Amino acid sequence: MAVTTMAKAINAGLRKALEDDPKVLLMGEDIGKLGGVFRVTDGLQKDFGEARVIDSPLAESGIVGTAVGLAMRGFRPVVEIQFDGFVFPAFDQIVTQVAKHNARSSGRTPMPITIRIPYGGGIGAVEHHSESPEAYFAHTAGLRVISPSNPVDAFAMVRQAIACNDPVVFFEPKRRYWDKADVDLTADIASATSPFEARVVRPGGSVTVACYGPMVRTCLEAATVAAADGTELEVIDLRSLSPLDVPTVAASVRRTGRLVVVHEAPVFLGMGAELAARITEECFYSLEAPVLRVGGYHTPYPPSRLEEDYLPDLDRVLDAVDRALAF
Amino acid sequence: MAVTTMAKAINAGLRKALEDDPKVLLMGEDIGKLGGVFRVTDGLQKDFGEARVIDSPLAESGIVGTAVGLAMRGFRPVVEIQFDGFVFPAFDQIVTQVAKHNARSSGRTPMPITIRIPYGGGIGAVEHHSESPEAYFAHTAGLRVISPSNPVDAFAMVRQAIACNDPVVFFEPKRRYWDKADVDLTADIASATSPFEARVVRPGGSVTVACYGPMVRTCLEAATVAAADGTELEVIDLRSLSPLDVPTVAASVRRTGRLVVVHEAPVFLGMGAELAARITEECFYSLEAPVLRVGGYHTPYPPSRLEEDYLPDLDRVLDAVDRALAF
Amino acid sequence: MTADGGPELVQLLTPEGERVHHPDYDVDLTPDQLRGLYRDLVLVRRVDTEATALQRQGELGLWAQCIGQEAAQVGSGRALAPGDFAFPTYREHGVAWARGVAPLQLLSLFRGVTNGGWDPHEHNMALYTIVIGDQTLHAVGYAMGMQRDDDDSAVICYFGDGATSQGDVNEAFVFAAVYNAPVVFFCQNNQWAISEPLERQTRIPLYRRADGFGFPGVRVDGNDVLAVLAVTNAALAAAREGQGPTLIEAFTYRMGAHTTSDDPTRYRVAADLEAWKLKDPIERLKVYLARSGKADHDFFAAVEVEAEEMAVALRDGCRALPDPAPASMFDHVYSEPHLLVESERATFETYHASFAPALDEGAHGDPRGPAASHVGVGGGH
Amino acid sequence: MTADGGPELVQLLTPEGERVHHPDYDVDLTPDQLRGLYRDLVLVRRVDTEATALQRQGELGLWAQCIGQEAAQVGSGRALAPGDFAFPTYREHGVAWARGVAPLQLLSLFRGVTNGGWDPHEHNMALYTIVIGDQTLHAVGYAMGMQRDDDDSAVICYFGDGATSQGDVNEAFVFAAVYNAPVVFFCQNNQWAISEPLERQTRIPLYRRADGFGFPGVRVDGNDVLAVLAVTNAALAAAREGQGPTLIEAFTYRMGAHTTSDDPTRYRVAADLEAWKLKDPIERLKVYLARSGKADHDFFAAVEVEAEEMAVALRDGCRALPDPAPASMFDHVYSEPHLLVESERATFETYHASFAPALDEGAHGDPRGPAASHVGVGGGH
Ligand SMILES: Cc1ncc(C[n+]2csc(CCOP(=O)(O)OP(=O)(O)O)c2C)c(N)n1
Ligand SMILES: Cc1ncc(C[n+]2csc(CCOP(=O)(O)OP(=O)(O)O)c2C)c(N)n1
Ligand SMILES: [Mg+2]
Ligand SMILES: [Mg+2]
Repeated sequence: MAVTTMAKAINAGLRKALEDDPKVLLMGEDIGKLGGVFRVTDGLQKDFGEARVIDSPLAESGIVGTAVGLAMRGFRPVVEIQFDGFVFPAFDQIVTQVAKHNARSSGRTPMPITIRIPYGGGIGAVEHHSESPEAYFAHTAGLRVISPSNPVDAFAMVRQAIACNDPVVFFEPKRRYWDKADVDLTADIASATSPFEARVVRPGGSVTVACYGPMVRTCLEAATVAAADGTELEVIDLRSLSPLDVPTVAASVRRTGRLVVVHEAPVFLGMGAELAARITEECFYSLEAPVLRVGGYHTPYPPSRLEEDYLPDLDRVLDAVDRALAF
Repeated sequence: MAVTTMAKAINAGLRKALEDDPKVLLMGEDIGKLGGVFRVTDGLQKDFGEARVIDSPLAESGIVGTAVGLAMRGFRPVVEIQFDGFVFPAFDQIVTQVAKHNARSSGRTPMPITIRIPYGGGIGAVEHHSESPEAYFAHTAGLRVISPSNPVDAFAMVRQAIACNDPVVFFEPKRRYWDKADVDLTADIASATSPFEARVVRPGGSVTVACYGPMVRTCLEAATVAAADGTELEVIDLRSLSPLDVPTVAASVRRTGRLVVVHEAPVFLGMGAELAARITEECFYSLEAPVLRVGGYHTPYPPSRLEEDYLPDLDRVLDAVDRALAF
Repeated sequence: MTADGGPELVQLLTPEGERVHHPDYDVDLTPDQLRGLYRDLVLVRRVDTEATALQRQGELGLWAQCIGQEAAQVGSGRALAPGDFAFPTYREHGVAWARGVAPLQLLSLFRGVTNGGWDPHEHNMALYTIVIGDQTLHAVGYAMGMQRDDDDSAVICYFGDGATSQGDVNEAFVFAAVYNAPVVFFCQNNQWAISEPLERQTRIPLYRRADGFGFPGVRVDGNDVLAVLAVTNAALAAAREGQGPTLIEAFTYRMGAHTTSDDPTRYRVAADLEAWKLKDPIERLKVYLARSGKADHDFFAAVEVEAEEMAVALRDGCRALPDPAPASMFDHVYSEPHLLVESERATFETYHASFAPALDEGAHGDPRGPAASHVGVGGGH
Repeated sequence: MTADGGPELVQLLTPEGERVHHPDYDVDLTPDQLRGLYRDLVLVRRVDTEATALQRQGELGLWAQCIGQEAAQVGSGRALAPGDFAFPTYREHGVAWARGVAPLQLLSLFRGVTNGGWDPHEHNMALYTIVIGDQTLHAVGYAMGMQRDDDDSAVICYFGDGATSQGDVNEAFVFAAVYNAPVVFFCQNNQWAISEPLERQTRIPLYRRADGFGFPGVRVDGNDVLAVLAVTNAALAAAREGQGPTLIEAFTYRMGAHTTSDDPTRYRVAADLEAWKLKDPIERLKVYLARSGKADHDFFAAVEVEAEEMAVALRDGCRALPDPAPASMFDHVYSEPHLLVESERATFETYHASFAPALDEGAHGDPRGPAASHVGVGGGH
């Protein structure tokens, strides 16, 4: 056990993946000597060489597109997109090729590609550095989409993503990179929970709160505050957005009768929409209130001086909980 | 009044827009001499010249990106994407620039760009020619997304899209291009319904069915069949996906108590998810059944010999209606 | 831009079938090999015309013709070693032929029974790529993989003149140059991207695009199978020897429509087609073989017979291609189980089962079938 | 690639301040104009150092330094006519200066009070573009608009060496060449894209990229304001005269970090920085002005004073920049009313109003403020 930040936990996970499988490659902008703008790949090029930790030309489509070819050749590329807002030049390759190759080839050319994307706001950055584009990817058949919320999960999930034979878009909550936890850096992924399952991170009987990535900590804080008021929130860390672990959420909602979904991404057509639709269908007679959603607004991510007004926070979560209870 | 196909109605609409405003330009691949692969721009280059009806290099990002510059210069570019599956190379320009310019510039450089995309399946095409990517765009703040279902609307809506000062993604249901209707080709857009409002196209009291684009005809056919069985469907043509006209749907659902949403796009994070979430929130106490969704599966669009199994049809709509009524 | 390809055009066989020489490029082929190339060209054309006919008969949804481009495809395809790997567009029927992909596998895609068709690993040829330019980056990535495997094979990557405008293609040039990847970029410049002439994509000859990225570019007569073979051989050899990428521009003309959905009379002039018929890649090789005594009437007749038999088999095979099982669309979305896909598959199967016994005798139900019947048997309405 | 830019480098003023001549390029400036350029350079550098300091003090979230690149920016920016239009990246502070954009407007972006900052139409300069390469297509489109307006102005488009790898930039080259658009592509090659050296983007000098697209490319000493002015003048003139695009590669070096978030010691060697300090764009002009008697001590001192005063004003202005009203984020998402945005705005305002009186005295509530208070006042729990 070592007290480790999420950034370092991912770094350790990448290192293990590189050690365990010679077919694993890292690709991206500034991931070599610089170790990535968040230092997540720090030291890896030094130890694994330029052929395996590849500083790419400044072209996201090129990075993902060449990763497709490398995957066809039997490699397991792990691609870093420097910031959320820079994934769009690669969107065609991701949606048209990465996502569809396995189906097109009837399983003959699977795409074991991991696309790491630091995402979300709260770090006071300029435009395009604080977005939450996960819904675009979760809507796309053929991709898996996961997001850790803490260092322990991050260490396991990044390796599980790399080990998965399907493409995985791995969203790293950048404002939690510096969160610390005790991580067992010798832990095997064989014994870890599947990354495609949600986890109840705090049990409670009043209202279910489903969230993921950066919002898990916010929701846990909200739960502490609510508990002081006698409201017991059951907080579920979804962890996976595609597949979405509806059964775990449904089981909880059948007990609580109320669900609030929280994410930074815009509410309109965000993950909360899908979860609301599905839970309502599956738990229609258990629901005592409509599923309520807390998230970003239907605006571009605002200038950083306004981001605290944009991002869901403890108060907005509790406000939604109040509203759910008021039904 | 003239009996006109949807393709011809859009052609007539584009012609009028070119006539009415010298700032209107058409850009795209093969839109000149060929008149577009669906002949929607037939004859326009001949009549308006190569400077206004522009055959572009084969590069979608280039087309949309240069349209941004033209819009900054005061033009109103109307861009054609040849098929749904080819919009992704332009995704970055659309999401990062077209959608955000107005906000970034505090309204100083609006983006009156219309992006025409023939979409949807049912025409027996090869891969990438039958997709329904509308949710990606509707999720994106700054874009408006509309889709006509019939020639009359198509004629008005394409001109309204061009006249709108915001960017509009205009989804043309390609398998309905050959549907015919009486269109008044002298009609003014001033008198037309706002393209951002839904329309009840068939009133009924049993179940509300919300749909758009190619599915409107399917749902109307289903309504005819259902009526013979004594079930009165209220069919709503959403027409606009961003904004989504929730009030019109909610008003209907408050009467019927039941809603089925139908689209070709995959159900997971499709428009139905958002509509289900919102209607459930707004009409919680009116709903006698959960909102049910009929749509594409979470698979790439299948080879054309399977598309009839993939696409929602009359039977699947009626099956959902039955299930809604069974609650 | 000159209609004849200009002075820089590498040619070893003139349109009249005369064998000429070039200071930099040559091939030395046995009569057997030359006859083999002729046979390739004829059979590939026969696949093309048969498939076109099958589309007209409604057996295929679409067909992308390659007529006129056979020499570019066969010449480059035959230059490949077994360990090399080819990345095609949607029109490389001649390359597929050279890689041993059965023509029926090509047809299965255009019939709409699959979005793929063959095993890329079996033939060392990727599946057809329909989105213009996407495959060029895959090709470079695959070549980067060869470098990492210390495999001195090479990759060949096909694309059209129109494709050169796509960002991805230019990024492929950047990556290939920067990593010195063993890849040959093979551009078939048939001078049209559907209805758009070359001037809509470039104002200089396309082979010169390579200058901007720091690797060699060469323009070859794409209707001259010998010159294409020679130039491709040289580029592949350079790639294998660690000299990195080459761009080959094969100057050619597609004598058919863009696809069977297209109507080229709206944009091309008939005279062009007539002029290019005189440069037919098959005819010139035939003349050369005949004049030089390397093939006789019997040989040509035998190839015709073989082509005809192949066409018959292809036609029958195409008609017999079964539709896939409907639920197969869920099969390979992921390679490991995915909750949503599994639940949708289950719903789909239950739903289909509800129709099957009463109304649908076939193995795979046509869901349109029961539609009308809903009126008749529908219970709940 | 040579560290000194190679023999092809256009230079009119050596690092030592010696005025040299070039067969193709020249400028003929009055002493006044020369002094004006010097003043520009000094003030732009002062803006840069002041902004860097303000970032260190927590007044800005980030700053992208331009130190070392002032000559490239001022030289090209001053070549523009009022009717010309500039498309910058995020680092063209010197161009903004030349276009009359107030430095405080630049700072407002990096402070995070806006994602824009000025009126593009007022200054004929687009807003900063952060996503690498996107603006190059906008520039070409704008130039196409000028063609359609029969306006014989031109567009200048800035980007970095790293940007040349992006698909969009190469598509911009294609469109500009095909449409013969009046656009000057101005690439500041500072030899690094964050931590990646030029070899990760190209294996030949960047100005040669233009060869692949059929328009002229030229490499200029980016630290020589006179040469940059001369070369840009010529390219703009060509564009205005209907000769289409030119690619200018300004060979330079950014003496600061990539941004204030960056730590270049991880990837650059200190010796490089020292070598480039000797090529400082300001120093060489100062030497030239002094030696040639075109400026005296008083002039230099006055510029220093002006710079200092400007810096003080900038600092004060920056600190006084108000945060925007929270609900302003809904203001310009669309230019016409949008149902969803209106309803979200209403919800937002109601929600914020619910906190305001009891807990939040400020004009714009800090939603974090009431969080803890929820424990205290929360009703429903
Ligand atoms: C990204 C993308 N945009 C548009 C299309 C539609 N399309 C199919 S083929 C074609 C023209 C291709 O021209 P070229 O590259 O010269 O190849 P050719 O068909 O002439 O062999 C176009 C525009 C596409 N397939 N992909
Ligand atoms: C599409 C995109 N990818 C990545 C980034 C992150 N990023 C910002 S600046 C930069 C390097 C740019 O290098 P260059 O073009 O040489 O310009 P310079 O910063 O050196 O002036 C990168 C990778 C970005 N802004 N946009
Ligand atoms: Mg072509
Ligand atoms: Mg740079």
